[in-house]
Amino acid sequence: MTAAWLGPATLFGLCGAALVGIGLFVVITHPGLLRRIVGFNLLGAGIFLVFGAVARRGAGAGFEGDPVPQAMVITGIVVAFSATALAVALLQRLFDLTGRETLEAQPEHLPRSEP
Amino acid sequence: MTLLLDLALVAWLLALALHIARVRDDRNAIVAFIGFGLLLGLGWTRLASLDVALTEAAIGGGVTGVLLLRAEAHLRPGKASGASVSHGGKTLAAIACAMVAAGLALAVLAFPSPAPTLAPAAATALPSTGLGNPVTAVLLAYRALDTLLEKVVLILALIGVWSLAPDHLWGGAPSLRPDVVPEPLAYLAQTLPPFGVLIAVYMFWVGADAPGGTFQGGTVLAAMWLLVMLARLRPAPETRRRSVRLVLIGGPTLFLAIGFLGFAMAGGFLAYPESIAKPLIVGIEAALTLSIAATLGLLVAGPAQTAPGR
Amino acid sequence: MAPADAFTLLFVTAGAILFLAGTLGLLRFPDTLSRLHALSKADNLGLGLIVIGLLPQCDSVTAGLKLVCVWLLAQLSAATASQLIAGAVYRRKSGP
Amino acid sequence: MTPLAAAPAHVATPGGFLLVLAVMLPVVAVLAMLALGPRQTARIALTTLATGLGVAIAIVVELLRTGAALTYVVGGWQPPLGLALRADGLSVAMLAMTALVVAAIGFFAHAQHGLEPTTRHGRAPTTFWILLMAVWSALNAIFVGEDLFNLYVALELLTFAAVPLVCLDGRAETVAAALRYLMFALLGSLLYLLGTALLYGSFGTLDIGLLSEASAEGPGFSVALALMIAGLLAKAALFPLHLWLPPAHAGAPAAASAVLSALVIKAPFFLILRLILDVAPPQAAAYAGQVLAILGAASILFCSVMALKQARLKLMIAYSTVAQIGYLFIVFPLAAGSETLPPWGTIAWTGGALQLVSHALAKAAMFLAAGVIAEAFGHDRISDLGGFGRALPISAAAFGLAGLSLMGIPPSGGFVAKCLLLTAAVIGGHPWLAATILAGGLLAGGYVFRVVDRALATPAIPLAPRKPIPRRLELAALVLALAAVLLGLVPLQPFGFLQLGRPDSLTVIAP
Repeated sequence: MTAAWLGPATLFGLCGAALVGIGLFVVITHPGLLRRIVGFNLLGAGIFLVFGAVARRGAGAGFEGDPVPQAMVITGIVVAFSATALAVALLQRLFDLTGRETLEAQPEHLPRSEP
Repeated sequence: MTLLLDLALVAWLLALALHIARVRDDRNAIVAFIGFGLLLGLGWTRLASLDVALTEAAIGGGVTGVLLLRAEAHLRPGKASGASVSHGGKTLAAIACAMVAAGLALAVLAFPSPAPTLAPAAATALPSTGLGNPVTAVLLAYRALDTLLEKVVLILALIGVWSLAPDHLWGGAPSLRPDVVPEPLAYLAQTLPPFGVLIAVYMFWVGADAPGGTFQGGTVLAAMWLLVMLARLRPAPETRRRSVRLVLIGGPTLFLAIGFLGFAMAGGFLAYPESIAKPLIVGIEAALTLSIAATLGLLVAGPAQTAPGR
Repeated sequence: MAPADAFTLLFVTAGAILFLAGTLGLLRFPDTLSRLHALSKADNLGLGLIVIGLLPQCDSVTAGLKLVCVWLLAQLSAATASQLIAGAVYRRKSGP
Repeated sequence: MTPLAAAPAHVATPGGFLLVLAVMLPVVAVLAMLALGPRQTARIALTTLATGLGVAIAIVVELLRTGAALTYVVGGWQPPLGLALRADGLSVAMLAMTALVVAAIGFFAHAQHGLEPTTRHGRAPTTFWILLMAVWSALNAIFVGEDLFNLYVALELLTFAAVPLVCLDGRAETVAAALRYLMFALLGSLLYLLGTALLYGSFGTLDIGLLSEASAEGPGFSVALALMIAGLLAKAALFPLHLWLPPAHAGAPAAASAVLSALVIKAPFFLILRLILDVAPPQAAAYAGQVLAILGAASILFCSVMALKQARLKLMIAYSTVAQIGYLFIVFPLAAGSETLPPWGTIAWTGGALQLVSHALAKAAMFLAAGVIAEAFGHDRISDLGGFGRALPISAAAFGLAGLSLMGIPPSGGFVAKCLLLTAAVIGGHPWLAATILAGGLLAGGYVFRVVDRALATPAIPLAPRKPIPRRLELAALVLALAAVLLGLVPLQPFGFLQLGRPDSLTVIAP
């Protein structure tokens, strides 16, 4: 058990958990939309690190990691980039039309932690 | 010793993330995020995922960074402090986020040991694909449907971005609009692309058997194209041009066509006949690399900003 | 210790020290241009020393070539980046 | 522990390839539209609509013929390494409903684009067709997906197709609505993705069939399910995460609103249903069901009142969507099942499925009718629509018929659905849910009658359309509304259909 504790898999998995927390916080509370988009990327990075921890733990059969979650991360990174590009384009359009880069009268939306 | 190195890397990543969350200036946060992406690439090598490390450094740090920096420059004139979330709301959010992170940490620590893994299954099936890199095998054979749909996601994102152009500009060319092109940039844009293209081709080619592949190669190609457009050596193409659109859909179309051919040749959708699996996969990858490069480049370039010519 | 390993150790350590010095300069120097100077020193020499140090560890000639390529490309981008930054500083000073 | 030791989880059925066609046909259309350019777009779309409808019918026939779920193993790679597609009775019902609604909306959109010959090959119509095809592909992929990561990619495809639909007209308010929608949707997908990471880490598979057989225990499992359901709730716009929906659905062009409100919103609900029924262990499922039902009831009451207060027709319809989605979530405790009776044997299960389909038909009809009204009069302020029934009798009738279904008045699909849910609530001893269902019906009556009252009013100056409205534009809404009503006449048929392909008993935890 101690060996797993010291391994990079657990360490980066925990780092991923912390990054999820930080990214979520930016996404929920930051007034600027551009920063929220960066927050989404932090959140995504954290999630991918959890996948990475899973992959590293699954080393075997001569591979240093389970290739399936690694491939999922690659797919995920590309999807995350597409999302960033679409969000940035929408934000720039909103700015061109209104001159602001926040969603005015933004109602608070704390995601509730479900059971 | 390596534990110390890992700890330092993790601490650095978290410090950068906190900096991004707290710093006032958006540009400062974005520069920190680019650094974060590169460090994260290093982290992925520590997790022995070289394919992901390359992808993260190229897309997560690189292209996303360019995109965000351009957006920041575009939005800068309108900086106004938006309605900030109240102090109580922030505390509440911080508690909720900390709880999510803690729950997640517990879940990570509670992963079963020995870890469930598909590595042996992937290894057993690898010979029938003719590939040496198991990640490429997952992406283009075992879970090819994911990859195919993800290509459609990329194209859809581009359609969405293009649809944000005003009606009279739709179909025209995007513009990367640098105020001035400094001499050194123009020089770089002339010298680097030949090397860059070589590296991209190399990355794609070794991807079948070693870390690398379509995404990584495609991103490097996209970066070279963006460099050329940024230095105004070549203008961005009109988005309605058929040649542009054919490059965009070429990869997914070939992928889909070979997928459907699988019905006839290998008894099912996205199945490859074992004898020619590798050439088919490499062919799909080649077309995908070009399509990814075009899509990423155009996603960064954004919606049309000049009206289509007659 | 094999002589190749000793060679590597020596050069990589020297490179790391140069990087450390460059980073200190980046943090401590007062203005952008001298920071830039410190940084490019670290990039040029530090990375060069590390690459040289790692060459004996390569299994094949191609691996060595790749290492040298890394150094050359880093040189090219670092040189361009520092020129661009210097240009921006110059414009900001002389500009309105 | 090695998953390979088990017998194959999925055996492909002869008709399984139809599922591949259902997912890939619209993708082929997207690629063809890009290749051939704006002038061919509408033609490609109409061809695909007809073909896709044919595929959907073939799937229904195949399911009825074999009486078992359709299964396909993609590329021959067995899960957990590969991916499987599977369609049971409920999935097939969703596929068929989607094909019908998409076809009707496509028919409407084609007629509407025809009204403006100068812009019919322009930005908005061309983009609409591409996005409609992508939405269709994504929905089909969600209804037949068996792998949770594959479902993530499909969910993202749905997001990327749905968000630009919101701001097709390019006005600032709609761009803001689209951006807010994207933020919620991205947060939802990322939470979902996080859940899949934990599930893979715990079980080494994301195949729903294999997961339901795995002994589900441990903190990883409950954290994962909570994250995934919370993420999907943000996408399903359940109270209190509904704030993004009304501006987004009301601001979009009529055909796009119909797609979003009738279809897109159903996908996350469908996934929650699958997670709770097929993946979650019974105890966790019961607990989650309780919470979801409370939120559902709150949605019904709060958003029905909001709908009653709206001055704009489209906003009213959009709030009504959130309220009607609430009914879907109160199904969970009602359809909890028992040792002798699986959930899909209960009347609440049938009621829920009927509510899903009848709301999709009725809501699409309402938005299309509202689109005709906006096209005819240039606005959708309810108070200024006095006497529109005289000017647009078909649309008014379509709106009224669709309203019957939302209120739950016989004979309509909505009536049967709500009647079954009410009965289940009374029998199961849930008086609060029963009261909520009744109150929701009364409130829906209130907001529908507000509009119908305007339609039948006789103002001093008769309302005249600012331009002639061709009949075929009004037809799509009427057909959908009639379908929603007719659904109430065949109430006994779906019982057996919805159980096809479901396992006979719960085997989630082996003793």
